Amino acid sequence: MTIEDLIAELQNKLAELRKFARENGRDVSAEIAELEEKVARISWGPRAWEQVKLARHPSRPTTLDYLDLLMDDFYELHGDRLYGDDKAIVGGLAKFEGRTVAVVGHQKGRNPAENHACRYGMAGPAGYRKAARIMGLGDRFGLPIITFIDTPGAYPGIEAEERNIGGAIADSIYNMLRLRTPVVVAVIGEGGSGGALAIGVGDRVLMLENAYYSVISPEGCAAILWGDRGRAPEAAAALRLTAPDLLDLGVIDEVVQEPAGGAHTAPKAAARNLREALLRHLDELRAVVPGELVNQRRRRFRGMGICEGAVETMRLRNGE
Amino acid sequence: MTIEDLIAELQNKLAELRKFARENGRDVSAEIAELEEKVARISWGPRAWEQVKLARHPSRPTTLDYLDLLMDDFYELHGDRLYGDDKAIVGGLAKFEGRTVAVVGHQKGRNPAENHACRYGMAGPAGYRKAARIMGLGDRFGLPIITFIDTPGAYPGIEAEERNIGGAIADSIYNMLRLRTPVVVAVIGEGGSGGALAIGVGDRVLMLENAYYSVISPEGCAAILWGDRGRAPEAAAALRLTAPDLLDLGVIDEVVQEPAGGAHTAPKAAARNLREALLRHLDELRAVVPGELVNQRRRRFRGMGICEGAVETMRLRNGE
Amino acid sequence: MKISWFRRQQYVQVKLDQRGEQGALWVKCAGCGDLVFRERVREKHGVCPRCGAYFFLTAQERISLLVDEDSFVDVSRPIVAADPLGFTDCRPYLERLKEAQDRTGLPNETVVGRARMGNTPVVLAVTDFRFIGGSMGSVMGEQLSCAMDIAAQELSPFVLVSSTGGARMQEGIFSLMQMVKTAAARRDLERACVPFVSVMTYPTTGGVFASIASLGDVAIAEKGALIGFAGRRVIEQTTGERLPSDFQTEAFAFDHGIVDRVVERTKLREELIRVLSFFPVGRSP
Amino acid sequence: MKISWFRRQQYVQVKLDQRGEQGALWVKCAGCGDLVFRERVREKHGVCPRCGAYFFLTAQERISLLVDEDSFVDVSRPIVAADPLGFTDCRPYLERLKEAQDRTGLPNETVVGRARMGNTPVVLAVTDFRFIGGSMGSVMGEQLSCAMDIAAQELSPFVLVSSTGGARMQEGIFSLMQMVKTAAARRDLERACVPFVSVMTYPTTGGVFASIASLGDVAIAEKGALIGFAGRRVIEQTTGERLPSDFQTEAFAFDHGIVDRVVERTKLREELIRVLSFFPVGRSP
Ligand SMILES: [Zn+2]
Ligand SMILES: [Zn+2]
Repeated sequence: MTIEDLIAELQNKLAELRKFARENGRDVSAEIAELEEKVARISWGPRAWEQVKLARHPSRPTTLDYLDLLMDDFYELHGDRLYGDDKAIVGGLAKFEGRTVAVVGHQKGRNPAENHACRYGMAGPAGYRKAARIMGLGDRFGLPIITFIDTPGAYPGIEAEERNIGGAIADSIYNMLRLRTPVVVAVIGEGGSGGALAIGVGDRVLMLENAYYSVISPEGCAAILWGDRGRAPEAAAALRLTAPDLLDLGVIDEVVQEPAGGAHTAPKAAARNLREALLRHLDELRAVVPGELVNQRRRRFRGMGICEGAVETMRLRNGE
Repeated sequence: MTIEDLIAELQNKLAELRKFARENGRDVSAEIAELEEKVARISWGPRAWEQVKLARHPSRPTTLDYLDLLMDDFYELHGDRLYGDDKAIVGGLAKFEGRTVAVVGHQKGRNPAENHACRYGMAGPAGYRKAARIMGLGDRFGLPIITFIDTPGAYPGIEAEERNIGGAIADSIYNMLRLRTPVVVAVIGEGGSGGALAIGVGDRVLMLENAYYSVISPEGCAAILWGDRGRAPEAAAALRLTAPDLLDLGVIDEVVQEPAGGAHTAPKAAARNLREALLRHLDELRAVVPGELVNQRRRRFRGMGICEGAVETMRLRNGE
Repeated sequence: MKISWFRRQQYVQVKLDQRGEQGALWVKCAGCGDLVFRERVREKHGVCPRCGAYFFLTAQERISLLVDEDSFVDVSRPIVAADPLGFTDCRPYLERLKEAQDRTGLPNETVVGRARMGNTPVVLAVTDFRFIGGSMGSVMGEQLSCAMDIAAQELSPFVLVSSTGGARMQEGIFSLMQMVKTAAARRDLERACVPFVSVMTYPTTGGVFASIASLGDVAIAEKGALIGFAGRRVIEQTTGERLPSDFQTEAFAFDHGIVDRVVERTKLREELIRVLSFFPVGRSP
Repeated sequence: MKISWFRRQQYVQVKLDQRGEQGALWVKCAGCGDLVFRERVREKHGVCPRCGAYFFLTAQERISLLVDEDSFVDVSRPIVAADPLGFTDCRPYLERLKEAQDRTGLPNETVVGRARMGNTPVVLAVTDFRFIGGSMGSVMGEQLSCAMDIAAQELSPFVLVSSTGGARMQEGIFSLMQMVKTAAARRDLERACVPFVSVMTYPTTGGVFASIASLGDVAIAEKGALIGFAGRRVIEQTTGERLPSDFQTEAFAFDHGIVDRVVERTKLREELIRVLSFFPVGRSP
């Protein structure tokens, strides 16, 4: 039975219950409420899952597509100066609304050959070290930094572990906490786990409407917790990984609208919305002095987390 | 004919010439002066070459030997956090005369198995990146830094080039110019080229009496300029690579005496002399404020070089 | 700043539950396959008296392995995991939490406290793998961050002993964000010029490895540790690569420059005392 | 500070000696083996009109390839190499120097000047391989350092085009020390927030590669460049390894993350104009 079938069945049951109550004058409101909540919970699964599928749509605009659409010029820089150049992360200098910015983003590729070369945006240590280098360059020259997140996660491979992918992600996070220029992050597609977060430490974090951002892929979560990768839709719903969810949870700052049907149906419209949002946030951040930017960014992330207190419930935000 | 034979022959010729002059009352002072200069030049070859051979003596104390003799405790740190741990460079924290210092040095190994594992002190990128990491650690905690130079040069290999050995050396030099704590360098054996200099950017540079320090190995120089590696003794003399030479040229600050016969004949005596010199220089440097240390170090090396001016002869030292 | 929390002190709240899995007199060693007397294993700090294999240590056992006797003062904040997503898979997250609390006797997976090691005051944080895989959610992030704040404020070295599978996925995005939160606290530690020694044990993986555990001034791997980012199965499935036999072992981490040193469990205390002796705590350069 | 030198300006002192090796009407291309008309090669900035192979460029040719017409003002310091060691191998160093000066018409291997590229003021430094292999001695160190000082002071981007075999071994230890000297000057450039673009051509090796050439904000390899630290022969002799066919080529450097971009000679000028357009010169962050 598919989830759609299950929902249909539950809704039939609801209708019957209501009819029964009407015809027999019995109070079944408790039963009805319970069923309605169940329907809501289950039907959120497909909706979240739809978002995940949209976020992964093969025609969805990539970082390079947005750079084409948003930037007047993009000068790509390559290499980590240590061992290699990882095509799963692109970066360089770009001209955005008349100003130079440093940009870094995951790149999935725009056709099968590119997908393969880019490993579908799954970056390794060389990618994150290139990213840190480019952000460092931006920082030295006082350039605002824009990052684009679009990865299923860091590449899981032997070589990645040999080259200390864990340390590379940690260093990239640590590096971003040190940057003295404004950093705006845009989650444009998949925001997969530590591999996404490694370039996600921003003063502002924006998300496209159909992007997702999660600690683990729905499939991975379903495999571990449900013992069945097929339960990914339910995991997707449970993880609250959609843009509206994350706005609600206070982890992102803004949801950038996409054209109906998703960004791939009208990339220019999506880019237009993104441009407006980036510009607005960069303008706001320009007013903040560098030292204060670093403090605010540190406090922002110091404040993230929700615990239950023995004495009180704490909702930790904005550095307490 | 060996150089020794040549010198003997020239000295015979000199004696004959003097006898001839005495017996015949002729003025041959010009010829004699020329011959004497030639003897001096040629006999410096074996002397410089003896130094090089002493610097390479298989029993010569290594960095770890000096750490054993000089430090109350040495806590070795490993790894570049990027890919590997290069045994040709050792480093860590050590206790020197009651204070913690950060130490880094080339390590040649003390027996054939170690020699092999250490590649005779020929470090690769992982070694220089470990060195930079350890010096950075020392800098963060305000610890003085002592480096020990003892390498024929950076390791020439495919993997070293793949991992950007050139960039690693450049970065190490650049990193040392940034350190805000006192840096004392001791050339204890071979000071071979860029691979030596990479950890040689100090506020003070000391050299053991029989160490050498050169832009290129005598053999390499002889091969290129004389077309014959066998002319290494002459190249050694021409390069002026001995400790007294370099003191004379103003490139090092002090020659540390070795026991007669060389450091390997009495390592403890050598270490005693080195300890005294290190301590004295560190004491002097402790008085300098961090920012001023950086400036002085930068000026020291900015001032190195001797050119011929179109208008004047400049001897550039100490920042002009 | 909730300074008040920092002042709160109480003696070890870590209680070792004697029932359940901890109850049996004998325990089977995964190393030699023998049944060994549990009390003997405990005396030897979780090292098999027959073959030397390591058992998991509870947070309490780990602490008593490392600190000067009776020197540990628990300064963990009085917080427990919330369920910010209302997460339910086969079981509700809150139920799993309750079960973990009952089984371990711990309010959560992280224990932090002031202690002494060879008479040096330190702030020590330990994670307990039995508690939902020692995974990092908001509580761990907060406990570690507060521990680093105390260390920074009191100029005491910070020692973190990790035993964790990574992220607490039931807390979703909040779990992920703890990677940045702990890194941000570590930044304050750096600014205060206070040393941080990261000890990685079996296992130190996923999001904890890719954040705070990798940011130590010195990184020490316990012998037998598992250290890495991605899981073996994920790597095999994604790449079809055959993993080398030493993959993600402590030797692998050492050979690849990821940790400074590998230390046997029984020598870990002496190692920490030794490394801490080198740092001139609180000296601002 | 010898500010006076910085003010000294004179028009290009680079003279192209028409005699000797530069004299012949025809020149043999190493790429296609054909004899090609030298003037045609020169017009095409040293690119073979038959096969596209690159000829060595003189410093003057390199400059005229890159800068806006008539914009180059030589600000090289009036210094020539000394012989601080009294170095003699088969020939005295001073004799080699004299020969190189006569053959190239250059006082030394380094030419630095103010110029414009796409109307952007820059400080440009170029090394000439014909002059004792473009090797770095005290003169190159001083010229490059002074060039960086001017760039820092005038907030003009610094562009270095290297063509060098490495150290000037006849100057011994002084040659080695130029690696630090140039890095020290580069530090001042960084502090002034002035961009530095390093262009590596055939060859950029040895001590120059292992110092200033590797310290650019952006690193560009000319197509056909040779980039590396150790010489091929030394590597083969030391290790017995067989070198891959692309070893130390510009593609090798790119694949191993050593340079940002690879650019054809004819597009180098446009490339530099483009990259410089991104830097907000002199803005102090
Ligand atoms: Zn056993
Ligand atoms: Zn041709």
